[in-house]
Amino acid sequence: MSELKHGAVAVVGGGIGGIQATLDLADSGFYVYLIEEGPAIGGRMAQLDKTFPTNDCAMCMLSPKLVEVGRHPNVQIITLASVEALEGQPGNFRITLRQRPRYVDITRCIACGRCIASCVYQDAKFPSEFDVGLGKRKPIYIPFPQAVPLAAVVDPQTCIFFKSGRCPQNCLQACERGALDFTQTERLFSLDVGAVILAPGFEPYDARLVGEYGFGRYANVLTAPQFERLLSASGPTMGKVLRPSDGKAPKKVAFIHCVGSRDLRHQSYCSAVCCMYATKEAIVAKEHDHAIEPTIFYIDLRAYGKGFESLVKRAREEHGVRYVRSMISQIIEIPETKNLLIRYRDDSGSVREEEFDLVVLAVGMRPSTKGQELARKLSIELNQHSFAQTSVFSPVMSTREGVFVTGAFTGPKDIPETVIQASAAAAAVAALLAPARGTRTQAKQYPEELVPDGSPRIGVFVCHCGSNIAGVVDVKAVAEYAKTLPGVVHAENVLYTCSQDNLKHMKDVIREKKLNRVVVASCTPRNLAALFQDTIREAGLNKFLFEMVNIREQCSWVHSDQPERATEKAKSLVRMGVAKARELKPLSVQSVRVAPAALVLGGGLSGMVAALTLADSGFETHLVEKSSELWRDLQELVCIPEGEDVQGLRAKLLRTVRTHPQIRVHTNTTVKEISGFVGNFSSVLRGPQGEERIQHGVVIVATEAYEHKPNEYLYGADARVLTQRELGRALTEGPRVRAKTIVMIQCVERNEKRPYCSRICCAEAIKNALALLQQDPNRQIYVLYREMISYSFLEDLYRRARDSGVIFIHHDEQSLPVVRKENEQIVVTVRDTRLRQEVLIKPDLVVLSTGVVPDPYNEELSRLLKVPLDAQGFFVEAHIKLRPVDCTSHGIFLCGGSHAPGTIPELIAKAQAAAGRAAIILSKGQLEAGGIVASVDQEKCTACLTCLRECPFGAVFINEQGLAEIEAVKCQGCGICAADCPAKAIQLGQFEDIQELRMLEELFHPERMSAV
Amino acid sequence: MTNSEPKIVAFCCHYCAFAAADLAGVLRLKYPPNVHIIRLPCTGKLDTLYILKAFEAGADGVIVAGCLEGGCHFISGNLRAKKRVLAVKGLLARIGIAPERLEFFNLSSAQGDRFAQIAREMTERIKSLSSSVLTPLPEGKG
Amino acid sequence: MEAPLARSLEFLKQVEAHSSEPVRRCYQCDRCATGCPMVPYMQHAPNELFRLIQLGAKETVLSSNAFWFCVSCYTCSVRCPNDIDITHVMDTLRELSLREGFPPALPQARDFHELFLDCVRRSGRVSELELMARYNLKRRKPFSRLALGWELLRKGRLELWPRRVISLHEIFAPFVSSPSEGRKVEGRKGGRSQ
Amino acid sequence: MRFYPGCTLSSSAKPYKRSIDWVWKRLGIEMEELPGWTCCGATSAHALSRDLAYALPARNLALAQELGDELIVACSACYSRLKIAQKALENLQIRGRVTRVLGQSLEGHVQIKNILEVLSGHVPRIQKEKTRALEGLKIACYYGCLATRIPRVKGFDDREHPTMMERLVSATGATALDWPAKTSCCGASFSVIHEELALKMCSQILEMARRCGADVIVTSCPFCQYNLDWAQWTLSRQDGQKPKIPVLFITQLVGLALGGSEKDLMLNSHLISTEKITCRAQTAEGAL
Ligand SMILES: Cc1cc2nc3c(=O)[nH]c(=O)nc-3n(C[C@H](O)[C@H](O)[C@H](O)COP(=O)(O)OP(=O)(O)OC[C@H]3O[C@@H](n4cnc5c(N)ncnc54)[C@H](O)[C@@H]3O)c2cc1C
Ligand SMILES: Cc1cc2nc3c(=O)[nH]c(=O)nc-3n(C[C@H](O)[C@H](O)[C@H](O)COP(=O)(O)OP(=O)(O)OC[C@H]3O[C@@H](n4cnc5c(N)ncnc54)[C@H](O)[C@@H]3O)c2cc1C
Ligand code: SF4
Ligand code: SF4
Ligand code: SF4
Ligand code: SF4
Ligand code: SF4
Ligand code: SF4
Ligand code: SF4
Ligand code: SF4
Repeated sequence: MSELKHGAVAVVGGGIGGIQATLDLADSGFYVYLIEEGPAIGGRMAQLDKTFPTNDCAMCMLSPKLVEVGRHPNVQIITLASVEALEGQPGNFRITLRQRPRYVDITRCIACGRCIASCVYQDAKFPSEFDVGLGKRKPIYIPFPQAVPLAAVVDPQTCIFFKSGRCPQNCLQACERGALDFTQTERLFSLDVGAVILAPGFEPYDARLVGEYGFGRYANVLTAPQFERLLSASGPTMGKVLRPSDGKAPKKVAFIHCVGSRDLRHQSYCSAVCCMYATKEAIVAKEHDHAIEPTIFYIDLRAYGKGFESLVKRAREEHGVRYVRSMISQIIEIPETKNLLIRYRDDSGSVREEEFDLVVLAVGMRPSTKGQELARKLSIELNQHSFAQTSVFSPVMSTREGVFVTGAFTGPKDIPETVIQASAAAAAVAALLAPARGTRTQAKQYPEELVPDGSPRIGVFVCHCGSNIAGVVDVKAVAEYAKTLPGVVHAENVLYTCSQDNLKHMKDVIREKKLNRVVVASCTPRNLAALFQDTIREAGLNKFLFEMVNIREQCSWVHSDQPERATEKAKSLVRMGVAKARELKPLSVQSVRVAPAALVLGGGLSGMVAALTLADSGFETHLVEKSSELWRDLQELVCIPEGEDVQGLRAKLLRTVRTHPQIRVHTNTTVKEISGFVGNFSSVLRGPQGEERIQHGVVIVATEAYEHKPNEYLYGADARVLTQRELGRALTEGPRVRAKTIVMIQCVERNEKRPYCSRICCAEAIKNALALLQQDPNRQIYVLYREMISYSFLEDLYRRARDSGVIFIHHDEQSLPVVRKENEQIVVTVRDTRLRQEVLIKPDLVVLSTGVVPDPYNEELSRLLKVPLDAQGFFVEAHIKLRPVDCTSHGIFLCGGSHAPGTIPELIAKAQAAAGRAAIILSKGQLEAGGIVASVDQEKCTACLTCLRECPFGAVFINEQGLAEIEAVKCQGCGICAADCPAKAIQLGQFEDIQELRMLEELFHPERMSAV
Repeated sequence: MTNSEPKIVAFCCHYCAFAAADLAGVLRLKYPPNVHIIRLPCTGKLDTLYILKAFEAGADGVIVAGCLEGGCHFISGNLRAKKRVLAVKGLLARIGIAPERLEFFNLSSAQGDRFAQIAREMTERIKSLSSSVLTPLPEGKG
Repeated sequence: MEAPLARSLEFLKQVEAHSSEPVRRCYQCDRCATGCPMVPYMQHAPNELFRLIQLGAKETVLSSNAFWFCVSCYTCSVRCPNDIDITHVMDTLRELSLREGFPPALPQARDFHELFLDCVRRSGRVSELELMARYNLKRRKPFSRLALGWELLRKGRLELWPRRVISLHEIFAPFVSSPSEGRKVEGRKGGRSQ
Repeated sequence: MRFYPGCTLSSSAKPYKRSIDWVWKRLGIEMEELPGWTCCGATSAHALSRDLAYALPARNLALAQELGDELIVACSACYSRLKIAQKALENLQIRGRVTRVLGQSLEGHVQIKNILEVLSGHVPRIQKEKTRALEGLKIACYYGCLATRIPRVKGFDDREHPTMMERLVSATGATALDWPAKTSCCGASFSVIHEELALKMCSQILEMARRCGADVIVTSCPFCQYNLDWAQWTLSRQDGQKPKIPVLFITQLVGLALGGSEKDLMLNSHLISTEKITCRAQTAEGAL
């Protein structure tokens, strides 16, 4: 193998998985080609309305990421592209792409939509992919309002020009930017990359194949992805829940689970997300329209992830969502009303018929066809369900070296799991390509910053945006008016401010006229502010001496019916912008050196994986374990999926960790003290050799979770009652288990105090049961459960257990099993919900699945690290969806059982992800601090500690003088402290009080214009 | 005021309400031009002083719009802001300004439609109040 | 009802052996019950029978009326996510129940089927007229459906003289005996113990 | 092509047989009756004896296998039993047991086809050669439960939403309704042993057809035809009022379109009068 390694990476698939992997890699010194089949990135998440378990807006979370990828200097997005071939070896691949023409030059298109409005098709006629067929689009369209790249695209399948060659091409004429180019052709080209990450995601199961539910025939039967669009405020009905048949608001809405999943006629595995998204959709529907009465029909309610259980509880208790444990055989459409008749069984066992106004099918996830094609082209193997083949111990590695896989392509999973895997894949790539880090990225060079001297010299650029602004607002008048404002030394109209020639012109004007502030009145700052800031920086100005006024989205586009008033408003907005600009100050950004080492707390599986990933990426890592041995826990863990050799893995992992030159293992050691902040922590370790102080840039918490020790069911009182782990130990080391009849009880002592699902015990019970039957197939094993949590491919294992004769009996949360002793015979009774009757079992052995509790030691750790625990004692992540392994405090990362319980592959991915996230910081060498951050005026601070209390990020500390001070590196710039400070001692850069107040004054009293 | 439309200031969080206002534009929704948006990094930055200043300077109404509950980019800024708005409402009542002139809204960045609706509703609401910002003190109302 | 005691898997194995269907695989989703048109008349919905079979409650299962009320519409079978041919299991249970001497919940159904098969045995095909006549006699209601019979006859929809194709005695011999010879399995074999 | 008529086609389903013969002749389709065929065992063999339920169809399959590879079946129950047995015989154990009884090898493969499959191959001709336009006639196609629901066997049409008959109906110019009860069970196996339940099941189907505005129901199954016909006849003797929907065999409808007479197609043999259709067909003749 050649030694050459490329510092560039190809990420295939622009869903949330691909996006996260891209950002992680681009932030840690690699150049990324993000290859997307469709016309825009965003994937399925972009189509969602809200997301469980927090039910926050999908687009609010995703859109900033889209923008970030879109303008990242180390990322090139290649849309409408597919992979043709991959040659070479890890570190040195050549990837060949085929890119379909867009017929629109994205560097020119400004997404004004004029082409669309003037297309010969007066009405949108073709089903919109984004709205899953519920909405319509034209042959030329913008995929969705927040799309990145934000540009029109022509669909040659429906465009008349391509179909018949005879179209007046109104679109072409309408475009003022000359962005349309019907001569574009398909392009075949190759790129050199060191590694490849595949994230082609999933497809919803085709509900048409489940004929008994009438999807495609019954107007009011929708799929869940369609319902997401119906709920979305930017969807086809603007977020109103309306029936397709008659546009009326439905009252009774049914959700049917497992459509196409857990079904040998369709897909045998569980799709892992539909239980939760149905609950989410039911709540959101109810929030949209109180009259809606949602009913959910299900088999098992798989609420196994962090925060899931409480969402279901809220749905039940606060929103009145009705849950019915009964599957639906078929739907009948009532001919007159187009209502839908459903037969189900109620709690008493009677079959009932009920009419619903709307039915939503919770369709499962299947591997995308495009993904399967990709796998074929790249010769990577797929598993029996056609998802990417991975192994338990390397959950993000494909069967081809140097090619990694992530997200829903590896199996059904939700967004947090996808994000974790994406970070894990990025970490694995970073480790593989460590020597090439930084070889393909370039730091931009800027001229020395001029120090603004004296009074403001403001330049105002008023954009026409073709006719987008100028068609409504009298931009000339606005520019003329701007010239009259105090401090303005230059004002002009520009046709397209964002065009390359204008940017150059802007720099010239700044230099010529010695401008020291710039105001651009154009479109939203959310998209282009960074571009303009960069431009003025190139001209030697501090990038914070810039203000952007939105006269397009928030003026011309919403007031096109009142052009005069729109012009007036544009003037007011410019006046406010200029007022703020007069008060702008340059803000400095300092570089802070990063201590290039990591501290990993906890030497279990997670800790070891995290340490190895970091060490392989070239960073010194301290692995701290409080007990005498690494990965003790595993000795009790026998049965893991598909019987892989865990002990073998353990031995190998131990060897690698112990001999790795970059890892220092500290056993019998605890942390006594941690101080400092991201990039510069200083900790004292207390070990057998006494105390030692280490410097490190990041912390990874990888502490454990324990099996809960119960008090019920004769545990401790009778030797024939064991926990699953104890059984596991007995199965491997102890004398042969003799019992013939065995009862396993799930969710033991899962109650108000421990209300969450521990995620792993159902699978553990299944595996232990199979192991028991392997020893003696004539055993009788009864598993008493509330919900079988065998999500994703574990469903196959669950079926295998049933096929082997294990009998699973469901009971309600209200009627828990009873275990008692009758003359030395153990007797278990349980009320079988299906029989609606008590069942009696006389076992020789009772095994309790008691679930997982966090390490009590977490509390101390939480105090040391100043990071919060949740009510159950697990660590809280920064954002449950998008930053699942980050802590709210910068520089601290979470993995292992103590963050949330998980199976071995899940925990490995999480450990790699935490390491990858940590490596981003370490790889930088320097951290930028400052800019839009808060600072305390020491003169004014009265040490009331309000800011200390209110800062959500722990950025405030009390200095030697006893006064508040803010750690710029930690401050996120929210301004909460500034608003709360009673002494008005805190100011937030770029949003200082004086700046805000000046804007208010000038909005209403232009005549009072302060003579500054 | 010469203009018949009441003047309204909308303090919008960069991550949600401001983005929603952008979306309203992208969707070409219409709302009265009397609503002027001031962008904040988070409604948590909203100083009660700004609200008072807005009224003092001549605003007829003030909208404060932050993320949905639980959706704040900075964890709790919107909750803080809501508290402050409630407090200021109390204050307004005491100094004789109808507290209805100030309102806190939660919305997501996907709710362009809702933003336009809020702008319209607030305009209507304020029009229906007496034309002067200063209303008689509660006692005077009888 | 007394709590059924979870017993051995013997009965489960017996049903599975006779039907070649994986009764154990059922995960109690209820689809068979919610799709079955006859479930309101059944003492046990198909999945309840399955659970009882899993628990070894042979007596309860074989004396249930459920399989007698099954109309063999195959709705349950084609909708079962675990790919169990439930209808066939219902047939199996009916056969086992008769074989073990449990009184049929719908004796007329048993009679009808026996007479039907007897027709086939003797002549290779079924004559509807003959079958109806013998059935009415057997049910001791010789004149029921007279009006209908007349109407059908009048419209030319009954064949008066059955054609005898072939005797199928050899094929039948191993499986079912003629009603005139008495039931092949008489009385209860092995009593009611489970 | 060998034809397996099944027992009912010579008695209660005579009109089916007649109309098949007429239409086949009209379209020039060659089809010979399977010589020596015997009853498939429906509806009783499977109710009492597992192996008999395989052996009876197997005997016919054995006959067919010697004569050619296609066996056309008209009755849904026969079709279902033959298909089920054929599938079961893939199991070597079952095949062993059945072979022993029959004393015949069952190695060959017979392609069992539903009569609808044959007929639908002639849709373009029906469309072209029809002499009567049945425009405006609203028809509910009723497949019943057995025709499409054969476990683990890919049937001749979509299991939940078959459309073959609809295509035939459209070819005749009549309107095929989309209605939700087309594969519901009519309870035919209970019409003798439990009249009351069978009536109940039929009325639900009839009610749905009525609500969807059906003028006629067409079916391809003798049991379905008889049962729905009989149920309406019986019910009308009880209440005497509900509008009655004639229930035709699909071949009768196709025959009508192709110019068959009432007598050719035995349209006068139904319990519920088919007068309203024959009248219409006559007027349509003039119109065409
Ligand atoms: C109805 C519904 C609701 C849901 N709700 C939630 C929720 O509330 N919370 C939650 O956590 N999860 C939810 N999910 C799950 C969530 O959508 C997925 O976890 C997530 O989208 C997976 O992301 P991904 O990046 O792996 O795949 P995707 O989002 O599928 O993205 C894959 C991307 O790759 C592109 N692509 C595909 N093939 C190729 C190729 N060959 N070359 C180039 N590009 C390619 C696709 O165009 C797409 O852009 C929901 C799912 C559904 C169906
Ligand atoms: C009851 C139970 C059953 C499970 N069954 C399965 C199963 O069948 N299949 C499966 O795939 N997964 C299973 N898991 C989940 C999981 O895969 C394993 O538990 C896995 O070994 C956990 O690895 P870990 O690194 O997260 O935690 P651990 O292996 O527990 O490692 C944590 C380590 O941190 C140390 N530590 C804790 N606090 C500190 C501190 N402050 N300073 C220094 N060191 C500290 C501890 O001593 C420990 O060695 C199960 C988990 C539990 C609890
Ligand atoms: S070429 Fe014609 S059909 Fe195609 S997008 Fe332009 S105007 Fe529309
Ligand atoms: S008219 Fe031109 S600039 Fe506007 S969206 Fe269309 S292609 Fe883009
Ligand atoms: S059990 Fe699995 S497949 Fe079924 S709805 Fe829940 S998550 Fe989806
Ligand atoms: S900068 Fe001007 S031209 Fe460019 S998109 Fe914004 S408004 Fe349009
Ligand atoms: S046993 Fe464990 S995994 Fe299963 S439902 Fe209960 S807590 Fe969840
Ligand atoms: S601005 Fe926000 S993050 Fe920064 S110190 Fe103040 S409260 Fe903390
Ligand atoms: S449909 Fe199948 S899996 Fe579901 S309850 Fe019935 S037998 Fe069991
Ligand atoms: S075949 Fe029998 S058990 Fe199954 S749905 Fe039909 S009547 Fe019910």
